[in-house]
Amino acid sequence: MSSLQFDIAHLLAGSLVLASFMMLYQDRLYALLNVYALHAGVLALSVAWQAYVQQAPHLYITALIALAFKAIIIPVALHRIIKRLGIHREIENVIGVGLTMMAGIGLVALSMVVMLRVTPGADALAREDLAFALSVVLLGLLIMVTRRNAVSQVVGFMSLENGLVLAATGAKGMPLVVEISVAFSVLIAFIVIGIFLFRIRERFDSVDVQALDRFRGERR
Amino acid sequence: MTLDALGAILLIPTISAALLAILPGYMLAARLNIAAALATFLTSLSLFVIEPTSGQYLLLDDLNKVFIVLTTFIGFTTSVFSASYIHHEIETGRLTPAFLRFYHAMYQMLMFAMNLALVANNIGLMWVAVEVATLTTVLMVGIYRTHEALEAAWKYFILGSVGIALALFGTILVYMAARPAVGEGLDGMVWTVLVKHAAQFDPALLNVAFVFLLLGYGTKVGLAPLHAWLPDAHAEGPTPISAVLSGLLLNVALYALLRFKMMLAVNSEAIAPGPLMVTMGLISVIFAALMLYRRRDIKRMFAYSSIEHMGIIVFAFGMGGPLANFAGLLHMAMHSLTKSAIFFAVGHIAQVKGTQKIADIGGLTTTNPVLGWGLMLGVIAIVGLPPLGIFMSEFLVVSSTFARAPWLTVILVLGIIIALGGLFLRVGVVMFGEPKGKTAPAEASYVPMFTHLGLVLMAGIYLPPVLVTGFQNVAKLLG
Amino acid sequence: MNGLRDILSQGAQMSLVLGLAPLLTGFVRKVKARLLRRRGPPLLQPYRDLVRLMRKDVVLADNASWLFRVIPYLMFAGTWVAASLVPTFGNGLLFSWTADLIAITALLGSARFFQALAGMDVGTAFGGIGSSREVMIASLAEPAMLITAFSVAMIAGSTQLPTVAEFMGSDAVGLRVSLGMAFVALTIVALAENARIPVDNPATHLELTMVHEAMVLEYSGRHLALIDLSSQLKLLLYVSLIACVFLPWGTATADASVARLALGTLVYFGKLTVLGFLLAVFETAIAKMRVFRIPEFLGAALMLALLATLLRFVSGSL
Amino acid sequence: MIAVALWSVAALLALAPAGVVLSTRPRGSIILYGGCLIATSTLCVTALSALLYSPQLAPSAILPIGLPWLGAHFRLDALSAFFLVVVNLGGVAASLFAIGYGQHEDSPGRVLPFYPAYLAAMNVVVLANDAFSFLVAWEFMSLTSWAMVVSHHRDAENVRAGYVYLLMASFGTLALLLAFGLLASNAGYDFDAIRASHPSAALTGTVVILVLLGAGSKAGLVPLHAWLPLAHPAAPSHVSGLMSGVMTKVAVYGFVRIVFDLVPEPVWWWSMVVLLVGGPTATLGVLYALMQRDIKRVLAYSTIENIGIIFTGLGLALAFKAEGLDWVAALAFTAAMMHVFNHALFKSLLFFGAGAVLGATGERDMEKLGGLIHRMPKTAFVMLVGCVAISALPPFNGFVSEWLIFQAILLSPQLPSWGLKLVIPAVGGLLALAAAFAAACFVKLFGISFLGRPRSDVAASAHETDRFSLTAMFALAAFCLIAGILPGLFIDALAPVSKDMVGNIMPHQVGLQWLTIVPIAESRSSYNGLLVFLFVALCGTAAASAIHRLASDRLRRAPAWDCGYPDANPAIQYSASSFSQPIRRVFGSVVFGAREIGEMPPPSSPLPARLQVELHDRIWDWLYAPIARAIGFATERINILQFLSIRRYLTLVFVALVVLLLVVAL
Repeated sequence: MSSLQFDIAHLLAGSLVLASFMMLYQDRLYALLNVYALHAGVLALSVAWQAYVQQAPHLYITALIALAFKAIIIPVALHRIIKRLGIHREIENVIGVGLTMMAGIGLVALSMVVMLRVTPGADALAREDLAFALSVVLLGLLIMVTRRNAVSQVVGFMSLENGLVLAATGAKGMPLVVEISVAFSVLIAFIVIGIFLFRIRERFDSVDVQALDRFRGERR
Repeated sequence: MTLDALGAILLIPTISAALLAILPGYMLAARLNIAAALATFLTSLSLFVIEPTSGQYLLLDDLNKVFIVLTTFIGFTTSVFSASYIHHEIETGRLTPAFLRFYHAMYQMLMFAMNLALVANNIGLMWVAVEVATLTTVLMVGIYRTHEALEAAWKYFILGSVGIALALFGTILVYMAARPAVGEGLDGMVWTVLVKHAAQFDPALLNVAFVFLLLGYGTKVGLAPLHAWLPDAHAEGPTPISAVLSGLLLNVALYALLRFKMMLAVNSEAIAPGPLMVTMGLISVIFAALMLYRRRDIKRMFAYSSIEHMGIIVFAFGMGGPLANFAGLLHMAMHSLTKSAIFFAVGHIAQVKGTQKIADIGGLTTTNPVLGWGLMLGVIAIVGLPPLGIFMSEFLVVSSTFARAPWLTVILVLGIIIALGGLFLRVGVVMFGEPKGKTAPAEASYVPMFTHLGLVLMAGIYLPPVLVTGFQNVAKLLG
Repeated sequence: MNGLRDILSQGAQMSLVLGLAPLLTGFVRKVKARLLRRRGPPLLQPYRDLVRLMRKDVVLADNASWLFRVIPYLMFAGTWVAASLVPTFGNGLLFSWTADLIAITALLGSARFFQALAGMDVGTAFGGIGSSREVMIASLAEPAMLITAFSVAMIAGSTQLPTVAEFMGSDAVGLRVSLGMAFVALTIVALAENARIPVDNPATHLELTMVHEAMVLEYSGRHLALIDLSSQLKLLLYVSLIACVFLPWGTATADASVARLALGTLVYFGKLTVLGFLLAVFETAIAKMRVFRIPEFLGAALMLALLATLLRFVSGSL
Repeated sequence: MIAVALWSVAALLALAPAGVVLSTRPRGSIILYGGCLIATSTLCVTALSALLYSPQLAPSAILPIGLPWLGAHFRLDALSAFFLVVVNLGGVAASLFAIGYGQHEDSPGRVLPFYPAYLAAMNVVVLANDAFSFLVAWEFMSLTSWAMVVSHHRDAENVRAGYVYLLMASFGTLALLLAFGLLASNAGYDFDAIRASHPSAALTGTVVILVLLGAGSKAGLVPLHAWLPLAHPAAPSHVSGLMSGVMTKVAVYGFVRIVFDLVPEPVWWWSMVVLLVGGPTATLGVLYALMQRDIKRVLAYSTIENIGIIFTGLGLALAFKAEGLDWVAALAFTAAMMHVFNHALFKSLLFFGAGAVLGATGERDMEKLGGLIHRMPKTAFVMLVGCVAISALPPFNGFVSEWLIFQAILLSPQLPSWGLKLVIPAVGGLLALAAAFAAACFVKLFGISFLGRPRSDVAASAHETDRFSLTAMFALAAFCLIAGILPGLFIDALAPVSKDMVGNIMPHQVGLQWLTIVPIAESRSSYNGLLVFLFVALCGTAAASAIHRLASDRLRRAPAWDCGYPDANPAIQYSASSFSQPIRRVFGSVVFGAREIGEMPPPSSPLPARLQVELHDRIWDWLYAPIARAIGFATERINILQFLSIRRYLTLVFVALVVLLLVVAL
């Protein structure tokens, strides 16, 4: 492929990582949701670009899903839920943002190291893509483990999953990509519905506030 | 794809799931459930007679043949057990018919998913199957709608999803690694093709891929420190599901892991997966063994023992070598049979005594001799005492690895004996001494439990050659 | 002919020890009395006592069992056999190989075993005291005895008393430190085993100090006579044991001429006199010790004996 | 021949499920024990003929069970034959005893099914010729006996005993498993292959240590003995007899089979280890026994003592074998084997006697017994025989084997290595101590529980036990005497065994004049139990008749004299603990950390004076308790992981991922 195509793909993937970083230092829920919408948008763009580059029309569907479902529906739904359940607007971090950012940078470096050891046999785009995708995944996990707040944890998971889709689309000619992205959307829908059903205000740990300090079937 | 036995064992559960979803009346549903499971089991038995040809999507080889039969068999016995179990649940009103309809449908869905995971020849398909299995079990774990149940389900759900995500990433990496060698498109995910060309794959990519797969599927296997969902899911869900979880789902996940290990075994430059697996296995064994001591909930205790055994198995495969691999496979089979039998017994006991708290159960061998001694036999089997099957596998694991890696094996042995201490410490309270709790006679179906235990006993004394040859072939492939 | 002679000499040996035992006791008593400036009982008093006791009725405690009545005979027989197996005037008698030093010790052990049982049979407090103290003493004295036997046997290369005696008689021995220790140990054991001062006082009937007497408190008549006789035999046994191991000179061999045998007998009498005298002197010179000092006393014997066996290598390797 | 053996074992195994049914029938126990009696006697006869007439034949068989590619190998060589005799002699006696004794078993369902399986397991251990069958049978033996240990499960003590027992048993099995793992690493699991292989010295050294751990924990070597005095008394008495008299011997068999047979030429330091374990085991075991007041516990501890003696003998055999003095090795080994046989006899006898007492009075505590010789004369008689025999007193069998071991010890100067030269006499001293203590211990056991006056109503109203039990006990007693006065026969019978194991035999005994036994040379040492017995008997009877004829045979009954102040109250008698008080004073503070707390009220006050004694099993305090504490601590700490929040669990996953990625990346 031409270098231009490559650069654009590269740019998009890179900006996805950037978006992850932005999510990492948000401390307001709404802002976080907006950034996530942006994240999903960028993903949709890069997927679409991959579809165009690889002449793989089915990828457009994935892109569409990403755009419609993740960039629009989910954030809106979450906005609603937050309002409905009256969840705190600010996010409690476990460790300070600064430290989190440092950790994030470390993770990105790690993923680069891991991926660049791969022999250039696999074409450059794939390698770059994978490197970025891996860092997005790791950052997503980092968000999940550094936020005490249920919704932000969900958002972290969704960004992680974006990374997966990025990787999947980056893998040229990979079958079942669409199915997988659909399956994942279903999964996420489940989670969101779960949050709504189980009235999860604060954390994953317990299904409602009263149950926060219930014993887990084991305390004496 | 023409409908052969492989297709059938996928089709029967799907159809019956659909039927059960619409069918009112739980008695009938339970019967249909049994019938469907039986049909699946019989079809799977036919695999030994006529071997269907493996296609791009489905395959049959020595590795999965035995496990398909095992899975369908335990699926069948568990459905029998579940019939008498839910009967009691309805009477005590813990479940409503509406939930039961859902329950039965989900049960067949789960069967379908696990069979698919076993026969899938496409790593993508396998991944989807495992995800479906997870989701269905999540729904069933939460079925009692108590705080603990919902929480357990939720925990399972979240950790499981992360696991799924990691596994998918690993799968993608495998595809990436394979693409240069086998070209783009579907072939890049067909397992048989992959394993044929695995020698030329990029080792570095494979390594990263294996890390993700190990963690992803390892979460399902319940290896420490990824185990967190397992004990609660076992403890809070309905007992038939605990039986299926311990007996089958863990195996299926482990099976998926094995498939990839075979791939790595072919590729010489790739890091040996051994050390990673051995480490995680030992951690799981020691951790679970120590966790056994402070348990108060009998189902949760046996869940931890499942973790321990998964650790032993992963250790065996990690050490590799024909004997250890053989032992690992044997241990998988034996553990499924034994552990599900134990959960059958525990389920009935919990119903008779009306509690799962160990402290409130006592003197079982006096009040309910059959149940009591049944569970006793199960526990004797699970801690690896002769003449039952697990003793044989543990004998092979330890004796074949000690000369190679003395200290590792000593750690394993320590874990085994600590676990034995923990289990008997608790079970002694349940079995002996003055009777405690309700002493109603159990209206239980003993057949499944004793069938399993009988099989385990037989395996401990005499292994049928067909099993042996199959396992030995696989053991060679596993390297 | 020869066989007959052997049997005769063996029989002579048995009757000799049986006949001499009370005399030795009487002799020791006499000497002790003299040392204390008393006239003391006549030499033959023990015989008189025995005969008198024999004639008396047996007064048996109500709940005494059959065992209680059998034990005196068992004790007597065991001790007598043991005593007659120790070479006295002659070596290598017909049956001398029946039991070696270890077996002799064990025979005495069984005698004591039954004696201790007898002490507990009637179910009185004193019997219990006696038995429990007796087994405590024995549990130290017997090992000391055995280990002494070991050291002697390791030096002589045999546990057969005749062989030992021959070896000791020969000049292959030389003076060895381990032998000296063994001798001291054996003496201490002998004192303890025969309930002599300082371990026990055969003359006392002070309840709290007696050991041996407490055990036989319930015995009377012929039973008591047998028990006394067997303890006298025991004393004779130990004396002649010490004699044959540590003063082995002058004992005749089995196939020696009658005159030689007679000489051997005389020599033997001589040894008995000397050792008996020494015993009496020792007993008058020393005081009885508290019961719980005894273990230390015997422990010393044990240590000495063990040291003797170990030092044997040192001197042996010289 | 081996076919007969295997069929009888199969019959026993078949009896096990039958036991479940029979336990519900009224006279079921009789049928079951009768069946066991037949099967074991068949085995016994088979093994005996194998040992006496065709020891070098060593027939073998392979069954298509067990490890699929290996099959189950069985072999009946001289060693197996000898131990089969021991096992099944015990089995016959126990079954016969149990025909009577088993009838007042309150929960037969918990004993009957396991008893035949237990017998079968012990037989299979002795017959097995490959690692897998050996270990299966070995652990199955522990399992079935465990089931019978917890048969009286309402007593929490028994359940605890069973727990400790099973734990230690599995520890032993795993140790053996590791040993076999080493041996199998270059030869496979078949014993013949292992024999043929030539492993390195370091490897065999490790194997010997592991085997000492494994077999030793089953046999009850100090410090691995802790379970034994708990478990053996807890089982029904005939099973206790089997466990103490026979199963410990099976453990000895395991040790001999591996260390003398499977691994090549020994190294001298092995024997050092064995001796340094065996001697102290003997002395400590009997010291503990001396301090107990529960009859069956006394017997259990004395088992530890005898195991110590046996292992000392084996250690000597190893030493002499390693230094090439195989004729002495033969002596020591034969002595050890004879002691195996003898101990099986009298320990079973004593446990049966204890069982009879338990059945008659319901008491195991000596302090509640007394005077039984009047109410159970026959039992008392056989118990007396057993006590004399186990105290190693002539003319019974216990003395012969100890005498032989002493003879072997006396040959230690011949050894080149100085370590052994100095250690062996010391060990001999320990054995001598042990023998003396044993005498004291059994004077106490018999004197307190059978002599004197009854200390409780149950003891006063006891009654003689049943025919079958008496038959069994009298048979064993007779064997004790025969083995004591005709040891030559047994020594010669053991010749093929020692030929196989140490490569040489003791001089041929039968046919020497007067049936004397002469271990090395007449001039060195000889013993003639027969003559000693005859002499004692003759002198005794002669004296008796002479006195009765010449002097007087009159006899009056009167109240006890007791220095003038007899007391009617039986409590005045010496009790078990007061009897052992002097020895406790001497050794207790060192060995048990014994403390006597006495409270003497002032002269005026009516309060009774009290004395209570604290004994500690130092080994338990120093070895087992710390382990238990460590486990408790670890579990406490790690248990937190059950209560984390999902986020923390996710963190675990995350950390694991990062770590693994780092591993791969670097």
